[in-house]
Amino acid sequence: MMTTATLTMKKFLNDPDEIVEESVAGLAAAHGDLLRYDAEARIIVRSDAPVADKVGLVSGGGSGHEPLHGGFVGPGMLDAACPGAVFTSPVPEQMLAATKAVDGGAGVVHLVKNYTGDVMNFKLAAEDAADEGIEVESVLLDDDVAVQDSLYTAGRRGVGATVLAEKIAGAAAERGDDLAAVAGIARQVNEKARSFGVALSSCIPPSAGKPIFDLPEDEMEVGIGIHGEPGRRREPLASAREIAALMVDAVASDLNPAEGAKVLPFVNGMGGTPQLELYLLYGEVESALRAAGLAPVRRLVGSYITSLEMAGASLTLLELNDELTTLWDAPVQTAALRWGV
Amino acid sequence: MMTTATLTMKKFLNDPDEIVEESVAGLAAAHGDLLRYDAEARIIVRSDAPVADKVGLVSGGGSGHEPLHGGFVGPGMLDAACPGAVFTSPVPEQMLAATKAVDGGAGVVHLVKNYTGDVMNFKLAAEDAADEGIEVESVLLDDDVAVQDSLYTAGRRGVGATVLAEKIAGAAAERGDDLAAVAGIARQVNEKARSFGVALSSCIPPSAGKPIFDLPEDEMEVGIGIHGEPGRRREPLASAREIAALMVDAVASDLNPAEGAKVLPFVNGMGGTPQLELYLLYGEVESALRAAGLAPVRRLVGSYITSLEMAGASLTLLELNDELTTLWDAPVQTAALRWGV
Amino acid sequence: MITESVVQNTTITSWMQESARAVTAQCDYLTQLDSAIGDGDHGLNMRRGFDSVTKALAGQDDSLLPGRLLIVAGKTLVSTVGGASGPLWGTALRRAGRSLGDRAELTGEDLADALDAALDGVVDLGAASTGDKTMVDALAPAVEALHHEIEAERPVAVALTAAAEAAEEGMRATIPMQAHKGRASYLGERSIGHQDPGATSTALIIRALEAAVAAEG
Amino acid sequence: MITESVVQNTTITSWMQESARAVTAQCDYLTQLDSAIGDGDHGLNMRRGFDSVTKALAGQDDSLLPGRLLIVAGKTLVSTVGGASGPLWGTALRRAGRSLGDRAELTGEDLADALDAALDGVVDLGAASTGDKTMVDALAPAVEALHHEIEAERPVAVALTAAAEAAEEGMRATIPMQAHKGRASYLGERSIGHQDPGATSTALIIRALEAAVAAEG
Ligand SMILES: Nc1ncnc2c1ncn2[C@@H]1O[C@H](COP(=O)(O)OP(=O)(O)O)[C@@H](O)[C@H]1O
Ligand SMILES: Nc1ncnc2c1ncn2[C@@H]1O[C@H](COP(=O)(O)OP(=O)(O)O)[C@@H](O)[C@H]1O
Ligand SMILES: [Mg+2]
Ligand SMILES: [Mg+2]
Ligand SMILES: [Mg+2]
Ligand SMILES: [Mg+2]
Repeated sequence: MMTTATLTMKKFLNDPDEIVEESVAGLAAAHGDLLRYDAEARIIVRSDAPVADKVGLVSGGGSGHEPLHGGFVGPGMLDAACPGAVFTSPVPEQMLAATKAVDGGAGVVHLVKNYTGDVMNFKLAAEDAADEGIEVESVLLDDDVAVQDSLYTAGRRGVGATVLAEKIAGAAAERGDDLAAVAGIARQVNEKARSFGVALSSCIPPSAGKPIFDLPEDEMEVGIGIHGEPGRRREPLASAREIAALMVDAVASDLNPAEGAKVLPFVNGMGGTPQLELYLLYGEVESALRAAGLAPVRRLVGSYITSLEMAGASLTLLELNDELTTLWDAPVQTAALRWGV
Repeated sequence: MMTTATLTMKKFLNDPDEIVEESVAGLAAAHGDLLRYDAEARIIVRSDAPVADKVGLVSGGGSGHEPLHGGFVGPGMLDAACPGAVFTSPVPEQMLAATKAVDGGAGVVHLVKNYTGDVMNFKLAAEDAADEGIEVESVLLDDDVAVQDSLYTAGRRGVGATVLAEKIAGAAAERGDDLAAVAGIARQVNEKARSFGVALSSCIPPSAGKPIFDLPEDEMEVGIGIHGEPGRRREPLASAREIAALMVDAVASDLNPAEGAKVLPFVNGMGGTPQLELYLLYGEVESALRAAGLAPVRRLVGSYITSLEMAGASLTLLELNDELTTLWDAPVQTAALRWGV
Repeated sequence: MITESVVQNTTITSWMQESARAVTAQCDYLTQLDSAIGDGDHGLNMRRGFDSVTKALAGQDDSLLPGRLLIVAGKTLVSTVGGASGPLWGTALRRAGRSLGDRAELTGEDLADALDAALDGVVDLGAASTGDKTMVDALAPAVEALHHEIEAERPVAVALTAAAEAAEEGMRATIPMQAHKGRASYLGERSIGHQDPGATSTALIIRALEAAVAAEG
Repeated sequence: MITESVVQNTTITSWMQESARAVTAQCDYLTQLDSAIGDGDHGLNMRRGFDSVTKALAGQDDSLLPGRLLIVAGKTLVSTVGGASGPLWGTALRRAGRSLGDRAELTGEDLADALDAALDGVVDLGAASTGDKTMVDALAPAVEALHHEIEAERPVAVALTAAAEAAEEGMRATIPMQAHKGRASYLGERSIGHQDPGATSTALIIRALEAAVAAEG
């Protein structure tokens, strides 16, 4: 059964049950200068953690979103990441171990994507950390406008803004901001960011071995998250220009930035979409943003928060101010994002 | 016909015939600080080109391999890239325009992947450049051990070593090496590098709108290039461990490095393979290399020379020496590779 | 001829074993339900969790009290499942365990109170009400039925049969509901017409309890 | 009643138009052949190239000599096709054009010599010999047949029919060959059993020449 799965799944793996462990081990082997993997506690930790008197930054969630979160561990970004099973939140023990490992005495910020599982597990971990006398501030990320936020939903999902919050809050922590300030910056990013995603194909969770949903050749899923779940609706496959317009309209109308506002558009690939297409889509997004009277002054284009091998893309729009721009430009040295060093 | 193609192809595009133009325009929009796109001449040029007295470095080839080559234009790497149609070599006019645009008076090196089309078009361009009094040194890259090099083939294909040669020769040019020296370094990289690739799926050229080949659920193509062409043979789908062993054996037995040699393994994704799998494969490759008595001291893991959305991976193994290591570590500032700045 | 069955620590252990057997047998089905309105891992999460629970309990000595066993089981779920169901079922079993204090033999009332505590734990953590298309839609009616039957002085085994039937009814009742909690809520109206995976596994777990107690009879 | 047909600049223009029509009509077929042993773009490359050629020639004035027209056509192919076929056919036509100097009307000999020059150009650039499974396997026999027929003093139109047949025979002969040049050579023995796309388009282009000349008749 497992063997069949292995041998008939079009993936590079040995055993579906070991895919996360083995992948994280490979990440650590490739980036030993930046991070180490504690196989016992199942956490990825910045090599020089804990950094004395620096606020620790911990995130985590289900795996299958690589490079999120492990690829963002390093100076200027995360101090530790907790990888769960594919698409399944990690357990409180992992977050607790990570919190202890990175606490430099200035407290620890938990960056939590808004999924019931992540929220509950991080909540239990924060309670345990408090019992051990570590000050923890939890920041919830919920930027996905595809989900209407109401009493009648679990609220919006945390998607692309997570990458931006990890970078920007990481820079604030590196700069020496205190616990409240670092958490405040992360919350500001979440308030100023909105996302919307589209899938052209489903993805194959290794443990299931088959696609989560089937998508006809001429349709796309609109308003998807990052767990291969179906989107809000299905629509006929559209051109990149139409999709860009749809995305820009969805995020801009909800974020509703000031006329002429400086923005950071983040065009993200879902894992199976190549750069040739991502940059083409980016070009359409930039045009649509300018047409909407917005001013892109920073950009991020690439597959940074993915859904296994899903073909698709998401747009995250962050309204910038000088503070956020300075922190975005600050040096970062991780496996997936690197500049200034 | 075109519309059907557009609407039933699971890609972000508007018009299959415009995909390269529009993607490159998006690249330029996203990275205006590093490069500009000359739509007239159809070349991507480093923004500050020509750099006086610096050897110019030009490469190019069919598109569909992004980030190669445009994503590698910038300080410390390429001065210009010439994008052809998808999987089709650019035309001599493009290489000539690029050569003129980057000639800072110290001559220009052409990095040419060994494909009949690329070789012929670059050859005609070099002749034209000579007529215009620009000194050009052409370096041929042919690192793919899947193709046996004999009188009876077009010779080995240029694949992963191209990325390494662009980085390392780019550093040499930035350092101020002269034309012969920069070309010499690039040839040294090619001599010291070998590659081998495996595909788990085919890819869909936008103009064709359907996969180049069909691959049964339980088979893989072994010994592939980067143009979606079938490989040397088909084999039953194997585990990541077996595939890593196959790759390491193929490149190491051909490169035949000194016992305990310092090496740079480059595990490359073909475009549709996510990082979760790439790092897992990297872990297996590193183990296999160590078991073979080799010492990985530098690494590159990611999708840097791709074949549209193909699922698959290749291993390029470069035997290092102090000179190559120093040049590898030197600062590079491009859309796809960035460190030290 | 029903002889009133007694609930003791061995009953708890076999309840957990029965649950493990059930979620393992239904693993693919639960995962398939979760694929329709979630992320396709519920069966795997429950199987992973209850596998670990049976292993953990196997390691305990026979003198351990029912309450302790449930607390161990709950902690094991929290530390091995992840996702939403891990903390939810983990908290449920821990609360149930605590409510039993150091009783060695449990009456029907004790059992009903323990399931009360479990339900409270789920609601405190997940804030779902009945009708939100979650495990609560199976657990709440089960607890209510159990109380009702026990107050009517039915034998525990019989009462649990009623509870299991109530759970299954509640499970089926989730089909027409629009989800207001958990991943399924992201689908909005697209969540209508699918049975909730968590309510389904909950029904299996109540059935497992019935079987465990009946076996003692 | 064959009246000896004359080859002049209008013949060259209609040859190019005929070629464009043919590779456009066979575009998918050529691409499909290239998918089997190449990278699936040959039809697109040839169509793109000859589209541009007809556009380019449409812009020329009628007084332009045959040789000049072929040089313009060749340069256009080089600057619009890319790939292997662009430089190869581009060089072929440029060489053919140069060989014609400033002749305004061409005899059968002139035409045969021009195709000789074309073949030399292809071989100089691509270094392929017959049997390597390339366009040379169609072009070489065509040139040879043309010479043979012209020496036998057959009318040009008739000679070209023989040349076209020889090209098609050479095209079919590539099927059992193992490729030793171009992308197909990467496949090693897997290239056996497939017809070479470039040889196929070459046969179309010789047929187009026959048609153009016949039309003048
Ligand atoms: N807030 C909540 N309260 C109660 N039960 C919930 C809540 N959110 C989700 N659930 C239950 O959890 C189930 C999904 O569990 P599972 O798939 O294991 O976790 P995840 O959704 O994290 O993948 C749902 O079917 C639902 O019954
Ligand atoms: N060295 C060569 N000499 C002559 N013809 C060649 C050579 N290499 C390739 N060809 C021809 O080119 C054809 C392929 O052309 P095309 O597909 O347009 O270019 P590419 O291979 O660059 O995609 C082959 O079918 C073959 O006939
Ligand atoms: Mg899950
Ligand atoms: Mg080609
Ligand atoms: Mg789930
Ligand atoms: Mg081709």
